[in-house]
Amino acid sequence: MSFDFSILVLAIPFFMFLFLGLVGVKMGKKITGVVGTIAMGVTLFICYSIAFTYFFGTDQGQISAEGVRQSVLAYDWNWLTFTDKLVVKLGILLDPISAMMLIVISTISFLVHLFSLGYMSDEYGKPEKGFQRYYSFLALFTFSMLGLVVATNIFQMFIFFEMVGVSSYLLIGFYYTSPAAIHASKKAFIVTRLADLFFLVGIMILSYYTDTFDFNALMASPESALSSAHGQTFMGCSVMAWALTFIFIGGAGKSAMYPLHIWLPDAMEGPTPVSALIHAATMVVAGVFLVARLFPLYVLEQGSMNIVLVVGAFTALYAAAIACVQSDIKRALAFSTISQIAYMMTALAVSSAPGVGEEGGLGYMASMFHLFTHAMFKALLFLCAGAIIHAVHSNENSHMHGLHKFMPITSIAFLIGCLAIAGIPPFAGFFSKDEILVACYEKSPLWGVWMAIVAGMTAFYMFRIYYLIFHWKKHEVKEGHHAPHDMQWTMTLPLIILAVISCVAGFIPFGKYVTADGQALHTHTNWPVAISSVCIALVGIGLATKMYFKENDLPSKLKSKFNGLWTAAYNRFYMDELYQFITHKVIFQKVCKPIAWFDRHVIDGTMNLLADMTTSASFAIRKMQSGSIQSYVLYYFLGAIMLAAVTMVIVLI
Amino acid sequence: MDSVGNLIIYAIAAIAIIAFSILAVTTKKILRSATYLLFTLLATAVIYFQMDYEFLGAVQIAVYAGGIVVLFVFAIMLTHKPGKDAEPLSSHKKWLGVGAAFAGAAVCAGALFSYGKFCCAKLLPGSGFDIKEIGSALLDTDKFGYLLPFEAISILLLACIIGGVVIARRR
Amino acid sequence: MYLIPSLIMFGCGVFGFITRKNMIAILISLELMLNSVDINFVVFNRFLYPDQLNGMFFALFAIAIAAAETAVAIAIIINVYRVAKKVDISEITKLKF
Amino acid sequence: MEIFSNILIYFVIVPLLTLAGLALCRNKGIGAIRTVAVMGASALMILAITLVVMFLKERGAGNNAEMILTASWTWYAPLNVKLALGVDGVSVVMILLSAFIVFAGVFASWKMDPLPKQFFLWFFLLSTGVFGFFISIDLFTMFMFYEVALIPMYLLIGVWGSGNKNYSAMKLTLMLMGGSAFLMLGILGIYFHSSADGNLTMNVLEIAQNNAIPENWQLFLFPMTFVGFGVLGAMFPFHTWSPDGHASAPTAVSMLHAGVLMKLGGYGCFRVAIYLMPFAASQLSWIFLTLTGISIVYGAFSACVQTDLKYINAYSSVSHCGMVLFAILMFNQTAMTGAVLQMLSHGLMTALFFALIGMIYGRTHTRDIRDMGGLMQIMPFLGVGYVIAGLASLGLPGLSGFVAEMTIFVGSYENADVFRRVLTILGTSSIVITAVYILRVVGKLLFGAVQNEHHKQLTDANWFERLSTTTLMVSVAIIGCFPNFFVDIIRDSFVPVVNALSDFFPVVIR
Repeated sequence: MSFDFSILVLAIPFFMFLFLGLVGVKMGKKITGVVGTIAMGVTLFICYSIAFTYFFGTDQGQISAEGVRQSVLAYDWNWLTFTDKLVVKLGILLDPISAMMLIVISTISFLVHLFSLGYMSDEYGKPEKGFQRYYSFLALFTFSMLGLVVATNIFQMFIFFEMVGVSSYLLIGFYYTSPAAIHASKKAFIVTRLADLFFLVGIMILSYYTDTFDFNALMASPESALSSAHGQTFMGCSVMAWALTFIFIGGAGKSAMYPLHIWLPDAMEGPTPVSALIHAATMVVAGVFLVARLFPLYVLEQGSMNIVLVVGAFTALYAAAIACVQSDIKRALAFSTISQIAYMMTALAVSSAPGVGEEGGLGYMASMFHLFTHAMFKALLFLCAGAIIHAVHSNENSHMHGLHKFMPITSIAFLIGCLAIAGIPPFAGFFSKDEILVACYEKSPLWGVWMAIVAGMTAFYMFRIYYLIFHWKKHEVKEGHHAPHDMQWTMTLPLIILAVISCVAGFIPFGKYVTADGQALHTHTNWPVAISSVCIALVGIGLATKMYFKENDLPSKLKSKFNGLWTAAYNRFYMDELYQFITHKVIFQKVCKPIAWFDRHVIDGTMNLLADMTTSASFAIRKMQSGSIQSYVLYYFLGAIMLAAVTMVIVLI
Repeated sequence: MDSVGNLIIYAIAAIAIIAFSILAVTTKKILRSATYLLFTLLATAVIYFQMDYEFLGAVQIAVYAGGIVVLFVFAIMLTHKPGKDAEPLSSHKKWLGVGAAFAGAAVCAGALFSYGKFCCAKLLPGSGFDIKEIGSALLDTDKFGYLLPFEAISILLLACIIGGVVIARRR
Repeated sequence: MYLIPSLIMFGCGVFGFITRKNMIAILISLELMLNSVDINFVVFNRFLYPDQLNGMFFALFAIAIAAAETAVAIAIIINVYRVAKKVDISEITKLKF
Repeated sequence: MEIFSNILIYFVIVPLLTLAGLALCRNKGIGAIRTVAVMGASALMILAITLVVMFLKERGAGNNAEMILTASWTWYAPLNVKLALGVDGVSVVMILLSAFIVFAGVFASWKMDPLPKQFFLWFFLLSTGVFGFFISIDLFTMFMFYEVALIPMYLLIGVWGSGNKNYSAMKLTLMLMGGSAFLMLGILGIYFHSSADGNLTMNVLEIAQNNAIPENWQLFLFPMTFVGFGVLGAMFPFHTWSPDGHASAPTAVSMLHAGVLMKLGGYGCFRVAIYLMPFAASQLSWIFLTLTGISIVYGAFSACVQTDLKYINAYSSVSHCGMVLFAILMFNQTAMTGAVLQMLSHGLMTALFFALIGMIYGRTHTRDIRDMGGLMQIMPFLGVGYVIAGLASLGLPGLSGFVAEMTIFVGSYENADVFRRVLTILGTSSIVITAVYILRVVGKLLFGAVQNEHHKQLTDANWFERLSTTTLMVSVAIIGCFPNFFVDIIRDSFVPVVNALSDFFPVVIR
């Protein structure tokens, strides 16, 4: 079995995008949804078979003679020629991380397709307005995301970075009549666009010195790729450090690293399944994926790597702090996502080059592992949140409380998700988080402690959310509303599947398959780290149980005690206000308006002044045309005399 | 100048031309102005005669003095009440006119005297064209034949007649 | 020598044309100028090329054209007079529009 | 005559025949007028496609001449003025672009009122000029067609425009005429120095071959020609005709003007100014690079605060056309290819924008975005079209804008010159600003609640409006999806000019 059919992975979603978008309106809503879901199921199947072939097959060239797992170039099609050397190709590159990402994306995308059949309908099962559009956009997003992970070169990655940005924009703004959704979609797009700008500049610098976009060419000999810019510095740093830092900023935008994280919480204005798919599991890890892709380069450029580390570690703590106080469950989950992605970033940054020391490349593996498990349990949490929101028609946890009795399946699924993210064995999160902590301690105990604290906070805020939704006090059913209940099978089935995966994913021998250098990495549990991290998580859970399991006034007491801190965290440390200030007050008012004014009054004014001068000059000359023959004759005669005189003078002299 | 008589005639004609032209443009009464014009034209005819262009002199007298001046007189009669003076000239305009006239005259005189040749050139003995020769030249199509301008002039005159009739016709 | 009266006559014509307000007087000045030019033609012919008749014919045609032109001009003047009841050029400036 | 066996001449003859056909129509016979116009436009499109096929065939057959399909007919021997025809890859794609936009423009002005016949007459006269400009390689002929394309603009805006149309028409015409005055000087200067041995010529190829323009003259003539064409290419600070002109012009005229006419500027800058005077180009490029760099950012920032749809688009045109000139001045093959792609892309998507704006304006009778909102619910087709145009403009991969901009940026960065690289990075920032203003408009105009109750009764696009916009949308998508097809046509056309420049400038020919 060869990889020729892998093109279908991109072709099917893209075709579905066009098909559902153009023909869907004519087809009826239910059918559109079903067709979209089935097509996604086919894609899922193909992705699984590709991954299976890649990891377990042996005859497709993916295992080199030395037993090293290497990448396979399934397709490479010249798309756009820049120069003889710089050619943008579109293709499919299969290697451990892209194969893993194929599984993640197709699984979650399929489950979200399925879940949306119920979620995007009203209580009587009638699909909402724009149902076809929704499925069409989902297909577009899936296409873009799959294209991103199989990118053969950095420019293809950039192209699909843009594409996922746009599809995310379209999906966040799905409810386009709501101002909040428009605003959020705009914000998401512009912030990620700003990051993409840096990405682009980074690509330009990198490709200028290395003369290639290809990952394979770059990875084949990262040292020589970097040494082509040897000695070139810009403002004191080597150009490669600049390039890689810029590329990291691009990834940071998509992955919502501080300070470019502000779009992600707002992006929760989109439909919840979309949040599960894009803003929890797939698109937001694109930045991590990007850094992982270029990992061999980053390892060589420790300056850039340190920036990644600092940003990642800071974001992890920062977002976790905010997540502790949010009242909107989706926002809280969003900050949790930011924190977890920062975890993966940090893991990448603390990783040393594979083969260096005992634990070389551990961070890389751990990061990818966490990416995988996190995608599963975060999608689970979001889909649960979706089910809850669908049931109570609100995002605020004050409208929920005590739902455990009404929605038992959802409640258990959510609990599994919480346990997984908190890192309690044997759930998936424990294993990946444990590897990350080990890698951090390897780097420096400082980072290990730091990340352990974040892990504790994670456990705390996740259980806070859980208790506030499902316990705390009895649920009050408002008059005229149905009592909340578990949803139909299309919505509960994805929850169950994801819950099962979250339970067992940790036992996948990840190190055997997904490593930085293709050689299996044998991990062993680092007991001190594992035990301490579980303890910290248990402390967090215990604290949350104490504060939020039953209704009591402890939280409000604490709130009034640390009022300043609480308010600041609740308002996300005023980052949004800062951005608002910069964009509106500075850029809009102090740059755009003056420029527009300058254009209309100075530049245009100059042109109008010229015109006015011409007009007044002609008015002045107009007086000469008096209509009096005699004055005309006089002018004529004087002119003639002058000419004659001049001629005479010339002739005589 | 071959003879004193000629010289005297020339002097009289020249003085008449100068004097009457000045009078023609300065007099207050328009009818007098026309009369002075008549005298100027007659004096011009004298000069033509003196240069042996008898035919031209005759035409000058017949067409100009006889035709055009009469036309002027009629026009004046039609448009002026008798005895009414022209209004005095505004002084700046007068000086403007004088200036322009003198400037023009000065330039021309400059040109004239710088060549100096014509100031006192001898009148060559004319070959004495007779009227027959003029007539045949006028209707000749050879070199120095003037049939084409002659015809053009006749068409022009015709056009003038028609134009004059159309313009002056009472609507 | 013959050109001197012609020159003065031309100057008078210019002066008259520019200063007079009566249209007929302007026409008279115009005739003066034409006449002086005629003299010039004839003189140049007589003194430079006595064997040919070019200048004379030019003067001849000029006289003819002057006659025609005067006739038309006077027709126009009379017409203007009929419409505007005046022959004063400084008051008839509407033709510029 | 021999010249009639050349396909190129028909690009002038067909519009002229259409003119004649239109002249035969009755004033009120709208059906006949439309038929003739559609026939003319379709014939042009077929011709253009045929030309592309012929071009590919010739190139495929190994004809590597700089210009192919050349023909020449002397029409004024004393000055050696010829009707010299010839195309290279750049002109071929520009002709293709023009044909598409003329086609879409005819449908966009389907319901032209009043005086439809006269409108189409001027419209086709304008297209005659545009096509004539692109097919000719003789400076005089080029200039003549250039003027032919400019003059109808005045009447088209002055008669069929809206708003402050007299002012705009006057301003546009005068500024462009001012530009062509410079151009005239430049062309005459080039002509009088076109040859060292006294055989003066107007033929671009021959002038380039002779390479006889003295360096001090080049320094004088280059700014003349570049500014002359730059005015039409909306180069800062000579761009102010563009917002007013576009705002007042009728839909099809805006389309043709922004879509094609502004490209004449970029094309001329490359074909005349840089190609013929490489020395001065290399010496003076920094001035114009700075100006065009300002254009890019400045236009984008200006567009952010406008409230009139057409003004927004006009300023975005300033930004995008600035990018064209910017890339041309980068003096390498890739950036220049990017410039042509950008011309194509900008031409199509601006035409699309103006068509949609015209259609929206025709319904709502306002172009102020503050008075509109939620139009997506009322006219979904136009809304989707607007979003697609917007996404193309802000550079979504798969649509044309991305391809063009990326080629420009990557190409520009491939310069050894630090000044150019820094400018490139500054220019790159426009992609963010573009996103800001595009999304602002899309958000205010299409999304949200319906602002004006009267708008609820409005209808979506008619069949001809759909045809017009779909043509453009499909073209935008085709360029975006299969850019290499166009790159292959365009790329090699820049070899001569880059070679000429490489004598004076460390060009990276890669």
